[in-house]
Amino acid sequence: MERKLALKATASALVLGLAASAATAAEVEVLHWWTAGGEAAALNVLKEDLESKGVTWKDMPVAGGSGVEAMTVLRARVTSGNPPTAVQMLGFDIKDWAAEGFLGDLSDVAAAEDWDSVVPPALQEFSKWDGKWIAAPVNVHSTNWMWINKDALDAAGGKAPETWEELIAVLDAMKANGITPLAHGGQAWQDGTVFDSVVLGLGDDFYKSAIIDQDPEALGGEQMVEAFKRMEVLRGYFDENFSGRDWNLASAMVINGEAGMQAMGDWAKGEFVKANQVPGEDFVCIRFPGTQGSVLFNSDQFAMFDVAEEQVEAQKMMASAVMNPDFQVAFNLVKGSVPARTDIADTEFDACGKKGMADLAEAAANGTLQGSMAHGHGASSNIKSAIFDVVTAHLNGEYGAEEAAEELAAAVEAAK
Amino acid sequence: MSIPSQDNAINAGSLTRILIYTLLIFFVIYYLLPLWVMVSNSLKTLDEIRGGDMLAPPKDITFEPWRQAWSQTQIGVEATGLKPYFFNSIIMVVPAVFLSTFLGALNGYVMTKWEFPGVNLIFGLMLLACFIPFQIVLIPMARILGMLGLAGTLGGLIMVHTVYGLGFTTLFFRNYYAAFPTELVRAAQIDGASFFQVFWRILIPSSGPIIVVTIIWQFTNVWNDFLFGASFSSYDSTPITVALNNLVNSSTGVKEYNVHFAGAILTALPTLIVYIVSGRYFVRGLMAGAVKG
Amino acid sequence: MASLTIDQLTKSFGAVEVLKGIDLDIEDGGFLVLVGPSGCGKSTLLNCIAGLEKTTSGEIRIGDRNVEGLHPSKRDIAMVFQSYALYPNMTVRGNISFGMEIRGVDKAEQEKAIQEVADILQIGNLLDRKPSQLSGGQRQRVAMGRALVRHPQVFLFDEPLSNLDAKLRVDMRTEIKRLHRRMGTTIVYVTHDQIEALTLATKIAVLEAGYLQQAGSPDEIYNDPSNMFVADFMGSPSMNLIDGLLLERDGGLEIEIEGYGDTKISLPAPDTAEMRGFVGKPIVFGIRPEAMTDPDGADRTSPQIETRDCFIEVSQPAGSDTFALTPLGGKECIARLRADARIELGAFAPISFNMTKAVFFDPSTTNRIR
Amino acid sequence: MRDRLQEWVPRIVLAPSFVAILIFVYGFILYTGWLSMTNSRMLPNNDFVGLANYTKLFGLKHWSIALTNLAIFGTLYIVICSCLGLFLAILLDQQIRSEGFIRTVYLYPMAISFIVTGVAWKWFLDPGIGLENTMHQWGWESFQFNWIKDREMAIYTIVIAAVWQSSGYVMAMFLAGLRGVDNEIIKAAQVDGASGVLIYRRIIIPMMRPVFLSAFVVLTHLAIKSYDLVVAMTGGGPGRATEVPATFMYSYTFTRNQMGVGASSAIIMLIMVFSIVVPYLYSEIRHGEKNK
Repeated sequence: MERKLALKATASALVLGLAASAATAAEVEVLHWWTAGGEAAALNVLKEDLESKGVTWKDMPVAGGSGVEAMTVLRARVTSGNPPTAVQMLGFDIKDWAAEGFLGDLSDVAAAEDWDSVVPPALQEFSKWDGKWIAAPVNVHSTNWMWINKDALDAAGGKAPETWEELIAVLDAMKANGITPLAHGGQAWQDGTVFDSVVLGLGDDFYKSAIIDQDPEALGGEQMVEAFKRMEVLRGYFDENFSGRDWNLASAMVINGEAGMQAMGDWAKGEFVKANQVPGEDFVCIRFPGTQGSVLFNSDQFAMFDVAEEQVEAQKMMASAVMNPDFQVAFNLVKGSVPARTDIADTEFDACGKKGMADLAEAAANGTLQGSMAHGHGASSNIKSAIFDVVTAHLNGEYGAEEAAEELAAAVEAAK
Repeated sequence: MSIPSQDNAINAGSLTRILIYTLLIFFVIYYLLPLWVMVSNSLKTLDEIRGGDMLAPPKDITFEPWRQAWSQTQIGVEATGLKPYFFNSIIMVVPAVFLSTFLGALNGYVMTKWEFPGVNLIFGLMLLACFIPFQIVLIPMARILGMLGLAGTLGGLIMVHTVYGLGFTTLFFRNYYAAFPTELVRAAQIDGASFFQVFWRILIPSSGPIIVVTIIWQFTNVWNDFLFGASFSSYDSTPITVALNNLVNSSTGVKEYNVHFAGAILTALPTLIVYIVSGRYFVRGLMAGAVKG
Repeated sequence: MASLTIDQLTKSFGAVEVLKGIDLDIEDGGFLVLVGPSGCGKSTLLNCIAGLEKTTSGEIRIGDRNVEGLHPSKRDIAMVFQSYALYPNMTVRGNISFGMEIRGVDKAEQEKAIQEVADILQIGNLLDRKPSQLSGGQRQRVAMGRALVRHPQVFLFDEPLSNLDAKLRVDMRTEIKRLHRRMGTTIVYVTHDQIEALTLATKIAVLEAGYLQQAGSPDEIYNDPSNMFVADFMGSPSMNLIDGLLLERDGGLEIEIEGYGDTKISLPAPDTAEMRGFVGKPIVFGIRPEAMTDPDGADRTSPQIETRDCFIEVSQPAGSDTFALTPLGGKECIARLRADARIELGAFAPISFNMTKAVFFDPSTTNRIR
Repeated sequence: MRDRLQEWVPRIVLAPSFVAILIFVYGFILYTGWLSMTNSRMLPNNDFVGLANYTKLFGLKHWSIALTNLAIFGTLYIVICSCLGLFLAILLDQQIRSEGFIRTVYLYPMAISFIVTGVAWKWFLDPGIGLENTMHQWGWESFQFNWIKDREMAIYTIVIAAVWQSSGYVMAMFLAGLRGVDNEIIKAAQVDGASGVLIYRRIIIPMMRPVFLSAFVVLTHLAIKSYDLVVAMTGGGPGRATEVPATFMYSYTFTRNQMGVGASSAIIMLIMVFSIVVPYLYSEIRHGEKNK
């Protein structure tokens, strides 16, 4: 504890020192992993908005493993007493940093702009700590989507599956048609994304008790065995070369008809759109069969660090700009996600986007909006990694279903 | 340090020579394959890459990906390409290589020509430092940089690279200077040369080969470093490897492989040039001391 | 120019003592040669004088100045190394002028000094070459030039000729001697070659195992060695050291030596008080090959020539002389005969012993008995 | 006075490097040792837990996989690189035309970071788009090369790429060593009637001992730092089949918020490395002493 105080003391001393040298310019330093292509360009909207208000944007992009590298860099920055102003973060990471006492307080901006009533409570869970706003949510991604090649679907009967059984029927039909039914990339987080959906398909309550509450009985129980069995079934529809494949290559397989469908979050839409595909005509987006009405989300937020007095003003301006409806629309149109605010009109969004926003609002209202484990909103990262270990090992044939369920319960217990 | 003679060759029949050349060419292909994959794909359009044979040469050569990677592609919020980061790396690498080489030379000089009790222990400790995995130094290093006020500065980054380069540079120079005639140092001392005069006037002018080896080694390591560059740089000192990683490893978004490969080659270009230009001196330099353990 | 005095000098490397209390001096303008087998400490002693090694205890004075702790460059010395130690990256001119440059001598004066030594050593045409372009002899000259140009009080030479071939070595030896004459500077010269020592020195110091065995003029060292080591080490072929028995006979002393087979020869020994202490005991009889000759070749000025029949086993004609091997005291001894002395192998022949040159040693301590 | 100062100059010159190494290497190792006995999670803390992290570490299947992989990888990598390096050096030493070109080709992989070549290797080894696919397109339908997707074989693909990267450097070291061999020895052997192969086997290769040792140092150094390579090529997969201690340490320290366990794995790794390297260094330094 003493050490942490000392750390913070050096931190603030340093920030003060830095600020003193550049006191005139209001500036924000932003650490994020939207490093390339469209999403980085979308972030530029925010940058330009802030610069028009006289705030300099210092960009610190660090790509790799959905924020893994960025979090490492963040540790180094915080340890050196030189934290960035704002950091792109996912779910439990925000809570962890808040618990360590490194985050700032946005409550007055939030109160002024009434964030409490426009951001779904499930998101607020991660944007607030101890009743104070600590982060500004940018978007909501939903992870329990299925992306289907329209032609392949038509050849397999034409009806989008809505239940597990229907899904299997379609997959079998696709297999009979000589294509890879399910495109998948064997990376831990992709395995986890599918696993999330499969678990959710066995019931919202089961997802909650197993993943969110980490109830050992649910983790090691019958239903979990069933979930692992379903994973094995799905595994049978992958092609041989799935392991290590990047998700966008899997999407490409669906786009060019090599594969029938892919279970992936809403960001996959960007790949389809980029390949000049039209939702509803060339491809179909549905909820993962059996999870209709439920939404697994992950939300990118800008967590605001506790910085020196001089920087706070700029920091708050940035938070406000992030929550600006125009930015939320502009950014999410590019990103494929939906705005974190639920009070935004869906006119500019396409079919999948509209569906996403409607689903989000509905799920938020029904209480079926839950955090995605695979994307850091279901469990803290040590537990997430423990689950990944088991899911990936099982998917690669290290364990049978029963054994995997036992392992899962044990691994989560060990990681707690 | 004599001129390399090639009389070691064993006289052999022409059949053997054909076999030798076949093997050599086979390995040339093995070593060039990845480079070929990168170069040929960097000259293709994205459509051609998606549709086609990875090993095939490009059908319509386009330099667009190269232009993109150098000056136009989106890296972070700014569409600057790799260009500014390239110069960041240069500004970082040159002083880091110079400093670590210089200190290594001085250390080697002291350790061989001015021995004092315990010098071998110090050498052993420095050599062991070559084997420390960099991941473990990240957090404590960040704290020290913070305490020194060097966090996120170019100076901090240069210091880190210099410190972790010292083990190898000292090893290289020590082995080289161990074979350097001590009588020369003595003669210079009698001539009145001071510690540093001996170093500058007598040792350094004769250290060409080992300086080449050390610079190649250090340049390669510092230029290619990602971990320190990502952790200790700041928005205006980000080295090119971090930028390349940002380009190549962005988690979501469309992957423009041709631009990635072009960027990758651009990133590797300085080290490649260093190897090609000084390759001749490299083996000579290794001969002159570095291989002597 | 100055004298050099070494007083109770010791030097240790860690626990190993390599110089064990050396007392030595050379007068101003003298030529001191340190000689001894390799590992005897002679080079270490030279390095101590130069200040390249720190002494452990004792004192070194150049003139009347104690140089203890002084940097080599301030001792007013110059040194020529075995490997010449020419700076490979500089030209001959640069090598010679480097020291002056360090001392800040002005350009014109440097050039004058360079020309001067270049004339002395006849290396004027080599000044712009690099050491790698020179022959061994030329490098040697440049190395000396670099030393000469300093006009030091003491020159130090560390086996300067050992890397040259035999002919060049003889030439350079003469050259060094000539230089010494001309400059008159005090020289300390290390070699393991006793001929070099004898030809060059005004004073020779023989070292062995860290001890100074004997110091003295070449004549003293050669003719009057103080122990068996010095006797054996100096001279080529080296002195015959023959085991014998000292007996008293007819009131005088006699040494009895085993010859070929069962034969014995006896030679008179000087009758001194010290010698008398060894009567009836084994003793070593030392005599140089040139004091064992054929009777016609014997030194006629010597008052004491003893001729004995010795068995000749082998003869080695060597141009000007013929060496004959004869067994005495259980060892092969060498006699130096005239080139045209007629000897028959495998037979006895008369050999004349010049007993004024004979020396005697105590075999248990190896010291001289006078 | 100045002469006394001169005596201290060497120590003063060496001091900054020595102090830097002492703090930045050994200080940090001690610090890591301390961390490994604390309950540090996301950030370091001082909550002492004794050896609990080590107990936990050795209970993890992950860790035993990582150790096994390092053993396989390290051994194969060092052995193959040394042998291939020597072999290529011998071939190149046969008065080869355009030796300079070939040498540069062999050497260049060392110049390139794995962030760069990892993608190319990944492609090349991927059966769907890489070598296997190409062979199929060229008409060799039965050709199969899917090691990177195979849990048993994936670690060997890492070896292939790693060997690709550093064997050229080792080759250069051996080439330098071969060029340094005294010709007279070889001539003497030829006069003795020894054949080419025999000369290499009995005379030249044994003389390469110091080169083997230098290569060993460099290769060990690189093997420990094999982090980039694994991350770029397989990310530790398929499953966790190519996890190595470096990736293990990184993920536990930085992404799993179990810094204490990460630190303990780092300490174990250091102990392993030092136990291999220290005896060698010791003998080398002692050897050097004797030669003086």
